[in-house]
Amino acid sequence: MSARQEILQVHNLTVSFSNRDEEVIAVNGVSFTICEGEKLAMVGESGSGKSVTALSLARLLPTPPALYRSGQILWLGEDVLQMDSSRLRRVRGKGIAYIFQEPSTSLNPVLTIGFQIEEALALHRPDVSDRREEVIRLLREVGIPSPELRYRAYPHELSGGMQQRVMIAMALACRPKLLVADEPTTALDTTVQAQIMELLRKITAKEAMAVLFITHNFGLVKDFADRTMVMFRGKIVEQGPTRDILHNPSHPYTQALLSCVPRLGEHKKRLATIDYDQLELAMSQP
Amino acid sequence: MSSSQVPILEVQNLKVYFPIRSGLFRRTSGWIRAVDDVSFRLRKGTTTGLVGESGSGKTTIGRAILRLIPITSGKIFYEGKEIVSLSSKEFRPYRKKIQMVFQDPYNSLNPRLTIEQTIGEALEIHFPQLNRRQRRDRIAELLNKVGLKAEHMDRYPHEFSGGQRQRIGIARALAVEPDLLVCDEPVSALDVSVQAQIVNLLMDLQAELGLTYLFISHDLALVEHISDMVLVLQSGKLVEAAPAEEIYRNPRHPYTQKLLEAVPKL
Amino acid sequence: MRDRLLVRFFLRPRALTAASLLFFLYFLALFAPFLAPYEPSSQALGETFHPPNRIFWANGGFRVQLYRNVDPTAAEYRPIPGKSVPLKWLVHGFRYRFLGILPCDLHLFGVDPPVRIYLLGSDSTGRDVFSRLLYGARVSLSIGLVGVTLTTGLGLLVGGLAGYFGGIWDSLAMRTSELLMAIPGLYLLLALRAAFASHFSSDQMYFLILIILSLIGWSSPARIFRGLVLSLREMPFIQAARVLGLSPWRILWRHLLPNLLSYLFVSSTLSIPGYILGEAALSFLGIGIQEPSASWGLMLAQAQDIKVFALNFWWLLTPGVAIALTVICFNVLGDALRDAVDPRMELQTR
Amino acid sequence: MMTFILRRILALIPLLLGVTALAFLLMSLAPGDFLTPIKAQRDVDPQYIARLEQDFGLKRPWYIQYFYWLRNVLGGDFGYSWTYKVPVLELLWQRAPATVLLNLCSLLFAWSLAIPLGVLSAMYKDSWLDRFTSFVAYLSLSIPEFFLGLLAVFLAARTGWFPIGGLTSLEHELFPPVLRILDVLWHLVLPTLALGVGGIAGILRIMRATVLDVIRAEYVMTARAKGLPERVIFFRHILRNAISPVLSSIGYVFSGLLSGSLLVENVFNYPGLGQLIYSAFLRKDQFLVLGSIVISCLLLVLGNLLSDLLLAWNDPRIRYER
Amino acid sequence: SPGIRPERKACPLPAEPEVWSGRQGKPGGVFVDTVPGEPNTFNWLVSEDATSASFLGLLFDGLTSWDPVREKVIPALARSWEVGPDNQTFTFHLRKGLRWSDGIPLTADDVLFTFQCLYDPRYPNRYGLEFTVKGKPFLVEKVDQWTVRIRTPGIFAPFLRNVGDLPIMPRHILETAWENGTLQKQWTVSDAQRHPERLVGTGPYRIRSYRPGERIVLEPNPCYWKVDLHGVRLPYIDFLITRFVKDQNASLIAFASGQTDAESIAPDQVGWVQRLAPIHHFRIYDRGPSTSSTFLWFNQNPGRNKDGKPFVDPVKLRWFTDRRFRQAISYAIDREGMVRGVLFGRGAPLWGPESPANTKWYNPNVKKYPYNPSQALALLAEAGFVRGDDGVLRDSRGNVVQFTLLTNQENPLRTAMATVIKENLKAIGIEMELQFLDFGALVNKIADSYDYEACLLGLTGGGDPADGMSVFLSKGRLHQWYPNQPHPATPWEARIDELMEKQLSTLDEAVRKKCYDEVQEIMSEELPFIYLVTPNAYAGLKERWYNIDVPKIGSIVWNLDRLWTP
Ligand SMILES: Nc1ncnc2c1ncn2[C@@H]1O[C@H](COP(=O)(O)OP(=O)(O)OP(=O)(O)O)[C@@H](O)[C@H]1O
Ligand SMILES: Nc1ncnc2c1ncn2[C@@H]1O[C@H](COP(=O)(O)OP(=O)(O)OP(=O)(O)O)[C@@H](O)[C@H]1O
Ligand SMILES: [Mg+2]
Ligand SMILES: [Mg+2]
Repeated sequence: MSARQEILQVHNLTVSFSNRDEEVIAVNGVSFTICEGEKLAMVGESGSGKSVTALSLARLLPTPPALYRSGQILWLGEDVLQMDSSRLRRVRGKGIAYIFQEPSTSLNPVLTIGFQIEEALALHRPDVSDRREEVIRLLREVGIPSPELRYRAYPHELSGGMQQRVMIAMALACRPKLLVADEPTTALDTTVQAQIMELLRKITAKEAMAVLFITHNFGLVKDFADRTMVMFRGKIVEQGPTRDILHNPSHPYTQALLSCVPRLGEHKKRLATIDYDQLELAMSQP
Repeated sequence: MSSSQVPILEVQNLKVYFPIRSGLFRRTSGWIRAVDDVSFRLRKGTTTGLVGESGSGKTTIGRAILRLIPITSGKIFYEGKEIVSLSSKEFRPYRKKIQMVFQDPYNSLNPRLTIEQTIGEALEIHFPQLNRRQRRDRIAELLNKVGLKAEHMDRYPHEFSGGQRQRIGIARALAVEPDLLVCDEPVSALDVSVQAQIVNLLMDLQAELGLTYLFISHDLALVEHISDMVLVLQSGKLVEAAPAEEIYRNPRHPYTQKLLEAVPKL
Repeated sequence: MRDRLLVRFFLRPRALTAASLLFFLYFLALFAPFLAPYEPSSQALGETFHPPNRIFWANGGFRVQLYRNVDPTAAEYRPIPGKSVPLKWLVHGFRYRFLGILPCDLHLFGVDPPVRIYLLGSDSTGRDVFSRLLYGARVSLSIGLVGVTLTTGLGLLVGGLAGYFGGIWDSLAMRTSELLMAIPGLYLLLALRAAFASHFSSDQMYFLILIILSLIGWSSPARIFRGLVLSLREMPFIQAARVLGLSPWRILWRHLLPNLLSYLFVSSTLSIPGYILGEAALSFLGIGIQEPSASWGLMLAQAQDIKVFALNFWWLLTPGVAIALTVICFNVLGDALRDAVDPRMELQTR
Repeated sequence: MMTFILRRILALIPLLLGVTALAFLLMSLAPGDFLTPIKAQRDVDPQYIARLEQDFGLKRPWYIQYFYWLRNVLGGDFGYSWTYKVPVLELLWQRAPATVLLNLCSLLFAWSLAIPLGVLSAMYKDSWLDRFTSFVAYLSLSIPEFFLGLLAVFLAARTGWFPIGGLTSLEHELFPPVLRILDVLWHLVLPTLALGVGGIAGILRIMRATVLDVIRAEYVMTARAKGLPERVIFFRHILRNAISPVLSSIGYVFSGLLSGSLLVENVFNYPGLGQLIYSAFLRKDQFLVLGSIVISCLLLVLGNLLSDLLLAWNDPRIRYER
Repeated sequence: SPGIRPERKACPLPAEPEVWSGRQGKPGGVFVDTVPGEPNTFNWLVSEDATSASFLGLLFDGLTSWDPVREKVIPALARSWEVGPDNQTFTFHLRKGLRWSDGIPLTADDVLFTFQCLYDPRYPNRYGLEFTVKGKPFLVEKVDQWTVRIRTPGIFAPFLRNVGDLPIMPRHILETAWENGTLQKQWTVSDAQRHPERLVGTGPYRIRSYRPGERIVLEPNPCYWKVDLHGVRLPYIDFLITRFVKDQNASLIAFASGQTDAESIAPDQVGWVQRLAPIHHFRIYDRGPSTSSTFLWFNQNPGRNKDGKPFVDPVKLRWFTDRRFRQAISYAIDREGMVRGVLFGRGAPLWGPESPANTKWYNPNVKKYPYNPSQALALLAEAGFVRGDDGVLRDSRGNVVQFTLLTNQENPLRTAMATVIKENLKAIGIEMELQFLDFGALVNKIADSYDYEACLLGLTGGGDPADGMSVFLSKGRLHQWYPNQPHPATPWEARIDELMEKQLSTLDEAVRKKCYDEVQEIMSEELPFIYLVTPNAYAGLKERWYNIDVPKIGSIVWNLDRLWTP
């Protein structure tokens, strides 16, 4: 693992939001790295700062209200937070591509999916001569049946699972080095979720893409990620190989969180819950 | 749970169709068969899980039982009494017995009413004999029961987190002392940790009050945790109904198998 | 929630300014008889189109410059050098009822008759524009409030019931509103007024106009409220109320209405200017409030005479300033309210 | 789509019946009729008046008059204007182009100013530009349009920079074609301004609000994440989504065509429908009034249809079935 | 001015042209003026409004014409005429060689045709009163190609003047339409727009083009029957452009900014327009008092409506029918103040039906009621009214004196006067309500339902006493205070009836004048109409025009056929 090249290094990133009078720190001194082709998962409860961290990587948060308080985000050695807009645009899409949680709102409703993919293609791979052909190829690759017809379809004409496939195709169109998937399956059915995860696994393997996979579903983490980070209240409380985190969680929060996940095969059993007072107590005395 | 008990609710050949209108005169040109010939029984004091993928008709069944939508055909018996044919006035007493917990904790409480008003309203209707003091006491008791504090009574919904709101929703349903609770994906919008709290709460309440649940969810692992019986729904049709242990150990219908396979395992 | 809303709202300096200005204007209207030196209909045929008197400070008191009419055929006035009278406070003048109850003849300021003081000049029959402006404020400022109350009330009733109960009532209400919207509003107004005006005296005309405006106006709020109710009706908390067995009326009253209130409030504020401008437009066409009553619209309509511009009787345009000011204030207020309540709230066009 | 349009047109029939019946009723309620002014002239033979009353059918109850009118309309005959003794349709047809021209111009003017300004003030929310435009919007909302018109007329009269009314110069017929067009445009400037200014504020506000909304949308984030330049994001992704509410306002514009520009046409002595219909109303020239009401209903429905079609064209999610 | 000139096609001059002997001018020039509203038709049979009439005057001529400056009947299509000894037979001699504007000769047949149309029962028209005596039509016969004889069934004073009002119509154009019953649908505005050449007339101008809603352009009639001393055919003006404007205000703006050539100016506007005269080179003529009158009357109709309810509250009717009450009101009204305030000092109080402008018929000896509130109160006291300590006037039975005054809302001067009257009456303790209605509703009340108390209205006067028949006769339609009386209600009304009938049936001007003088005196004594003020009339005209001859009454540019500009 260490032999691989590190494409992204995040040092001590702190992001806050200012709302008129008060300032909320959403991400507090986060540091991590991602290597080429690595599949990294980020878990944590709702509001723990996962999305904010992810969006910060390509400086996608609108800057008021967000504020990058401190830290560095080194993309191939260059600080994203200091880039001018043209350099930044080259990082976005071509360097880091995104898939969001809600596919129905992430696609522009008034443009055909073909056009939206082609747009990315035209921007980042101008050398492709027959773009339409390439888009259809991509659509086929993500498993959309009869892509020639779907090329002209509008997002609302597709089901949620299809829409998410289109999002993946769009990300693929740029051939990014890093794919950030922010809860890509939360809005979907379990059966569809399984299909999408399968697709992601297949494609990242083929293209040798690094993936930052955000979720709160440990089941998916287990099957997908090489490495896992656990976020809690804006901080990364634990990170390491997925296997270790799942089977040997060292941090009390990770332990607590894992315990309240319902598992198959446990019939009529009370679920464990997190007692935050105890958790804080445990965290204050390492 | 012994199977000899009388079913508290029996649904026979329930059909709920929604018309598809089209053409010049908006004629009904077809039907969405949201629920198509579904029959099942709920036994008193047990939890029945209702699973199926999105759009399979789970919510529709729940709403049909509560008469929130008109049904196309079929019969529903509550403790042996047919309730579909009742007028809305005759149905009133059953409103006290069947209650519902909604999926979306953010929209299921009226933002303009305090918690006291929200829950008090239910009491006013079904326990008109209570005076204001008694009502407040009862509300405090209910809040305690769902793990909230009495002083939360005078607050407005937006002052609570999602999990807390879901508890209020449960308290409101419990206020009328129902026998049957239809829970339409009560925890889908919540975080795993909060989800665990709510599920535990529901199980505790069942133990304490002997409630019957129809628990709608698409999380099979969760359903396994809480249910005695599981009903599997596919595009409006009931494809499998069996005791929970049975279904998870030995799914018979291919659709059930597919659903189970898709659950990511830890 | 409500108090936070108010705080959020009053934190905006613009909104605060607008609110206090409006408060001030309504105050003026309420105390018009006390503040006005003359009755709004009191004429001075020898002093038509008198310019505003200059007021200056001398020997420890305000003094009012006097003018002479040098050319009656063009209403040209020149100050008479060295001639002035003292401005007096709390003088006795025409009789009126203070706040509509107490008989009284005290006025904030004035000069000794036969000299008259024109703070904002005089009009074509020598009436004091300032006094008329104050009295006119009563019409113009109240027509908005009352009109909006009537229209929104009617719209809420029709739209709310149509939306909640649906079915035949819904179709009936919506067809009626379409009918009203299909006839060009101005013409409907003309026709209604022509049909009923001859039974009313000019004082009653105010109410007639109000009733006509709201008869025409209810349809668009009704449609909006219907839409809102339709979407609210499907909200889980309304469903929950139904599951609890609440009666439809109670649901309407306790659950739907309060949730419409903020919209109601904002949209009312934003549509008040429409009434003020509507009255002005009606008066412009000669079918609004009538002489000798005063309203800003009527005064402005009378100032449309080209000689007002040509002879620089600028003071006759002050009602225009008053209208603009009020309308701006209401708009600022409405926008601020909307931002405070829900910035995404659907906007209405004029 | 055809069924959609057809349905709209079918829905028009009861509407037209209702509206025209209401119009007849109201006109009969109002005291006086077309002949009233003639009655006030001093050298008119009373027998003559009686004869005219007979001829015009004014002595019949309104519903009978309405019935006859309806029967004629079904035969394609909208009746004669009593004032002008000319078929109503001919009269309306003659005046319509000028009104449509004026309204189109003011729409164009209002849109071409309000849309960019609304967008800019949303993009640079709370900047001085935003403050300034909102101030201008408030101002334009608060000046009655007839008053604006009067100011404009006075300005024109004072300076001579613009003609003070009408649609063409006296020498219009003698001009070469290019000059003729310029002449008409020249005459349109002030009425367009007076009519358009009021519309700016409304559209500007809508535009600003929707752009603020759209800017926050996730697909804009997606577009940005693709690395698209801001300009492209703006024109391709924001504008088209934000324009929908403005398109839906077209419906109102059309329905307001007849009465909306009345005040302005009045002030500028503009040879459009507004003046014609207004005076027909005052004179109780029944058939002209009814004809114009029918036209205005048609315009309303047409406008709504147009805006629905435009909306559907702009936004594929909106289907015709509704 | 455009390079285009109208084609003054060489149509041969009539053998007997009217030779105009004034200052000779030179052809050319464009004359621009305005009219409020738009013509409704160019067919005199159906024409009702003033705007249409003003165009008909330019496009058509009658047998005679009226010179408003010299106030006499002058020859027109008829070069001369004779009156028979019975004072009922008139023989008109048409000018030889007259031609219609399309070049076709005009003969006695056209005159006969015109009368034929006039009396045709298929074509009801408003000329009934002007061309009948006691309901009987005139007898019209053709003597020869150039001579027409007309007999009136009785002596008819205004005959010669009325004949001038009747435009002679071209038989060759309209006969077919007359035959097939479509005469009323001829010569509509749309004919004028599409086929101006079909509107064939004898007047000084013909239609060149017509843009609806904007303007009408007239050009000289190439066959006109007037020439100047040098044999140049009139009119001189190349193009006569009339712009349609919404109202007086718009018209005035156009004139004051130098865009039109002529304008009549209201007294309150003179002040500022005068200032622009040097810039735009126009002159404002003071024509003295105008003929338009404003008056107020009380409803004295004792009748009852269909439900048996009296039109006027009997208590009030008692006041209104009391002459002293009416005189008191007249004394209480400050006419001087109205003139000073409302009319900018440019007007005069009016005491009787005719204003001084009508020099021929005006009677200066009518009774006058200068502003005098105490005189008013004295008269009221005499009539039993009492003014209490609270300042309120009550009648002898203790009824508070109050009533509602109607007027039409379209006229700002009138509404201003109404407010003045309200203030004036307040000063003597009478509370008067005002109600402003649109003209239609107002006329409905005063002419149909009689459901009103008092009304303020005006009439443009200035004509012949014959024009006032419907007003003064007790059975008249416009005898507003109590119209259509079966029998005269009062002795003085009976006397007026008698005088009016008498003046109508004599051709002796002196007798007529005497009768009418007495009518005026009775009116001012009895005050059924309380006359208020008459504004002065002003006319603005561009200085570049010559041969201007401004009359006291009527259109300022009545002689458009000889205006010219260097
Ligand atoms: N635009 C914003 N303005 C203010 N606060 C924000 C904004 N966006 C996020 N936050 C705050 O930042 C914190 C982290 O939010 P974030 O969206 O990263 O959570 P998350 O871990 O992605 O949660 P979830 O699992 O629900 O998506 C939250 O407390 C949230 O309230
Ligand atoms: N009011 C309605 N009108 C028309 N069709 C409806 C209506 N309500 C539901 N349906 C249709 O009925 C079917 C079943 O819907 P239902 O909401 O019961 O599904 P569900 O199983 O609850 O799905 P989810 O898991 O997404 O909540 C769907 O196809 C839906 O489109
Ligand atoms: Mg997130
Ligand atoms: Mg559901």
